[in-house]
Amino acid sequence: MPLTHLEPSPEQIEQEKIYRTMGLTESEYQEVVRLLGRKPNYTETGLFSVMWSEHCSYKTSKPLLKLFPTKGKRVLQGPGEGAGILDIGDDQAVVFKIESHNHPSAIEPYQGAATGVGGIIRDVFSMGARPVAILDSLRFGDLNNSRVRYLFEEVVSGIAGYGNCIGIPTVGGELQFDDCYNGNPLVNAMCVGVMKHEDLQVGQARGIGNTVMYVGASTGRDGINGATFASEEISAKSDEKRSAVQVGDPFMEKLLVEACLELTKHEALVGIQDMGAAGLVSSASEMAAKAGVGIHMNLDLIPQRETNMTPYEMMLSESQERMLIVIKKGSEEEIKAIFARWGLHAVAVGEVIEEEVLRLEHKGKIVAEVPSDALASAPVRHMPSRVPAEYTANQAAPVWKPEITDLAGTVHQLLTQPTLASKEWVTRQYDYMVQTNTVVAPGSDAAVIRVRGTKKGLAMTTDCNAKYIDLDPLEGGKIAVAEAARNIVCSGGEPLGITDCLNYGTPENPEVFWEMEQSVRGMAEACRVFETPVISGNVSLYNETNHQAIDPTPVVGMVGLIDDLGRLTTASFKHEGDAIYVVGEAAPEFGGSALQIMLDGKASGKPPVIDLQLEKKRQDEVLSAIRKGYVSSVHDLSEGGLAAAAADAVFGTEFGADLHFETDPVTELFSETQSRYLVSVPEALRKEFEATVAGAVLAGSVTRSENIEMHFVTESVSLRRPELEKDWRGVLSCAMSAKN
Amino acid sequence: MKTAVIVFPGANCDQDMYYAIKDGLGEDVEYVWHAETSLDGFDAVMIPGGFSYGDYLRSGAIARFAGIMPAVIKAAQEGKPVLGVCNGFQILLEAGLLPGAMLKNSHLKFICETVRLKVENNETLFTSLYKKDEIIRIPIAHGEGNYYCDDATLKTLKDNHRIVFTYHGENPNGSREAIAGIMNRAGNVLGMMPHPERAADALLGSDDGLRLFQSILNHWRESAHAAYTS
Amino acid sequence: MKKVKVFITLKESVLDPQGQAVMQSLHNMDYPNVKDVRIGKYIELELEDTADVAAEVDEICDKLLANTVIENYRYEIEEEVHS
Amino acid sequence: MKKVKVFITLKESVLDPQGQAVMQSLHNMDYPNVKDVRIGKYIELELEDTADVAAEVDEICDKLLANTVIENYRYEIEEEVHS
Ligand SMILES: Nc1ncnc2c1ncn2[C@@H]1O[C@H](COP(=O)(O)OP(=O)(O)O)[C@@H](O)[C@H]1O
Ligand SMILES: [Mg+2]
Repeated sequence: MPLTHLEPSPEQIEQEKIYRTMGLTESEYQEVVRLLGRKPNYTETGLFSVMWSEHCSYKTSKPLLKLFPTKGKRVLQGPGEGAGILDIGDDQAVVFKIESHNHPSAIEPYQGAATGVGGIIRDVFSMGARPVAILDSLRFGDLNNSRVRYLFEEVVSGIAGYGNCIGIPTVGGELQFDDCYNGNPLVNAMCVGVMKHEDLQVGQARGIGNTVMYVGASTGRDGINGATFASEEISAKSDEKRSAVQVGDPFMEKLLVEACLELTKHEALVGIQDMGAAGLVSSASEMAAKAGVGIHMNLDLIPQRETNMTPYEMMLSESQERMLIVIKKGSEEEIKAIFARWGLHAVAVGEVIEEEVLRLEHKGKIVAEVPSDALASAPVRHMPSRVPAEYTANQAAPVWKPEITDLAGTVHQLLTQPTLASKEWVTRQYDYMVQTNTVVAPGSDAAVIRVRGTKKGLAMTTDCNAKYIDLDPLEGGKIAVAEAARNIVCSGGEPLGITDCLNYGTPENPEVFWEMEQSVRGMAEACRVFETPVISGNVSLYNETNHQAIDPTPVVGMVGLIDDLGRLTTASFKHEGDAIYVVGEAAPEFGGSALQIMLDGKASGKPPVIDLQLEKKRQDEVLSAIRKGYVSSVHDLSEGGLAAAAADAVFGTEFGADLHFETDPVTELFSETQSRYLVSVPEALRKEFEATVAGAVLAGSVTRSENIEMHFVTESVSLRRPELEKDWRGVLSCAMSAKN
Repeated sequence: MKTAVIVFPGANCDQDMYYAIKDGLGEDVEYVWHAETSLDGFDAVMIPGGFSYGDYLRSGAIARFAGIMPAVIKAAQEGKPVLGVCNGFQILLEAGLLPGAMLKNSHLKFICETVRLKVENNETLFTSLYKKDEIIRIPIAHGEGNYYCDDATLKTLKDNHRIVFTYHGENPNGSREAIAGIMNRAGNVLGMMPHPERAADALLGSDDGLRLFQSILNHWRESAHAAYTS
Repeated sequence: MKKVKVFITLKESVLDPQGQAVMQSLHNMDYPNVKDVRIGKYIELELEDTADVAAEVDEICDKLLANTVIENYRYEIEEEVHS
Repeated sequence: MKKVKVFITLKESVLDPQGQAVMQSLHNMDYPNVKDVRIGKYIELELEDTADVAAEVDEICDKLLANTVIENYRYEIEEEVHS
């Protein structure tokens, strides 16, 4: 017997304010009553509470998301569907989206990360695309803390466990460490897919009388209230909410990918959507609302893994690896046969109805009936914002510049900071080659995937320097997009568009909300300049532990198009004797730099400023030089400045460098001034290169040696590649084998 | 030469193998669904890598009971080349077509990288285009590639030159004697953890794996291939 | 010396994809009798005798062997092992 | 219905890298008492009653659940399960 008789009555829900424990505020509850014209019952209250959570409704961030440019000549699908789609020519398109799984990963890191990957893959293949790559953007606390090491180890295993098994290469991402993430790691996963235009699918329930089918894994009590849970701050209490843990089954999802991609070719398919956060409620109500229709669903027919599940539990369950599809009436058997071949069940559970309601039937009774669009129209919240005192102080702070006596020692120390160290300990655990399309593996600026059957490639990257954003969210927001675009350009790609994952603290805090506002403004402005629309994204708020918010971390995921893989570039030097150029001049900009954080233990002052017009102009010039074949290698200067970039360019090679500067050594080596590149150019093409890239200054040449020699007016620095590289490579594995 | 690439649920290198043969080698190739029961008409059989049945329980354990497996065993008995790569190797071990078993990597983590292999035996139908002791670069990607067999088995493998590839340099997974690939007594069934199909296109970093497929093709051309294709 | 046998099982409500896949394959292999399969871990420990072996094993299980967010454990302290 | 508990362990001659790693961590975590760790599988089966449950379980273990090249198994047929 279901336990529905134990549920409180509509009156009790109102009088005892039970809706509050479910996550609805007073005024939201009143709005529900108004929309329904009556008091909601327990199931209905549950539907609203989960759909009106921040995670599902974006009620707080909506006003900010409006600032993003979402249109462009390549945009086939902007925000609002499972994932965004951009045209890449030849009737092909690229599909991508990023999503956070921060809170689940803080509780159960392996499964939290694994199901995060599973969820974002479903978003992509539900559009009709074959997933071709995964990227992961990760933030953890201090590696000296054993809990942090546990989280790091398990999150990476979880991503590897899911991505490797399902056979989608994990080709790139980010990994940074900072104390602000000690209790609240960030686990953002991005998936990229490729499709033909004609295969485009949307999550809509069109056609009155059409059949609603449930496919994939059966429903258990997993993650009930998971979506509302993700919208709350983590506290000690979270430990009790153990039902929120969902277990991923990548094998099931692999079958689901193949079956759904077969389904995509079938003319009977009308709409398809994955059951992500808030499972059945969100998929059913969104599909109905988008098409301006209703859905009648019989819950007795839902495949169930556990006994005695109530309508509330079934609708809110977050069991993984499930999809909801709408098909033309009469084609049920054909559709079942497609899934049966892959050992999966497809079950007809409802139909599309004219009346615009989501109507749920259970054991012969209607247990819930709510207007389809009501669930998707949470009242928007306009939060107050306030300039943080710290920001004002940082803006007024004098320019920070350290006195450094041991330049070589400082470079060594910098490169062995976990954030700058080699990420090989992580990337070796990921199958980054499966599907045999990975042209540039993790380790360069952007990863590159070939589009099979063409000479085209897709470059992809995730970027966000949260320290800059913490100091100045407007400037930092611009830089996040600019750095992503620069990474794409370094590989020979033309930036096409972005997806974003907005990770912040509690928006009720006006200072946090101000940071959100400013950083989104900055990102939006940069997107306009680079003509890279925002085509999808995700918001993760309440990233706090014990009222300590994370640094604002709006991660940018960008994809670019390489029109000819024959003109691909990477960061590594290629030939002895090539000329080395530094593009762009360094100014003493150290606020939020890796050097400042290493020496001071914290960021302060102003971050580097960025001139977006100059940035764009340089990107165009560098890209043009790459496309004309004038360069051997290109690397952008980012965290750690020229020192880190030069090291990157010789690591893994048999080369060194001989460089001469007339500038100040500390500024030249460690400043994080924007819009700069390190480029190597064949001697014979120097003229052509110089004519193409303004602001390129000849600095020296690639040598066949174990040293990077840097000569300044006042002194010389000699860096030994073998020793530096060995230590740089060993940082993470060394930290992870630490005792206890 | 017509090659079969077996498709198990959860296999994920089936397409990679398919393209290595179709585009890299330029030969005829077809997918064969795990529930099929015959491999008649095929000249060679490829069991690709991946996570058949999610690698649940033990890698390869469930796949060996698939409907196609009796046909794979028959093909092996008939002397057709049978190549199992990564998960395919694990399936061949579970099915008893090759001796030994796989343990978790000694460092317990999945490992993906391009490694150097030493061609221990180039007098096989799979390796005739390599030089003896040649060092080649081929990617690996596995969590359970730590090959184990008992001393007696190891001795037979050695005595009969059935160790085809070993890891050169660091042993990436702790396998016995750094074994990366072994063959059966008759020499027509090869199991290897490294992925030659991932090294069949220079654009992706190495094409050292292509010669393995070309060796199979040469063998087929040289032998009385009419016997296979009856 | 004590020998301790630890049994680690997934909590009841937690999905066991492995067990499901094994059951499916047993059905395909013509063992329709099998109605449920759950896969867990079985760990054998050998411990030097101490005042409170049970307390130590509890700690070890909580901290390392079991993931108590999704798993339960129980154990049996067995016969003396003579070495 | 019968409940069967199956224990699968690595043969003694086979090195258990996972067990070794766990022991190492336990030592690092300051449990020097732990002298050996071996990690195996614990599988719970539910079977419809048949004439010879033991014979069926033996078959299932031999064929699928254990790889007898490296593993041993034993099992206990437990109480009746009422459903
Ligand atoms: N978590 C991760 N997963 C996969 N690849 C990663 C991860 N972290 C870093 N990488 C890869 O390591 C390389 C260096 O990363 P990073 O230093 O962040 O590059 P950049 O500063 O150019 O953006 C990149 O190729 C990146 O994709
Ligand atoms: Mg870069």
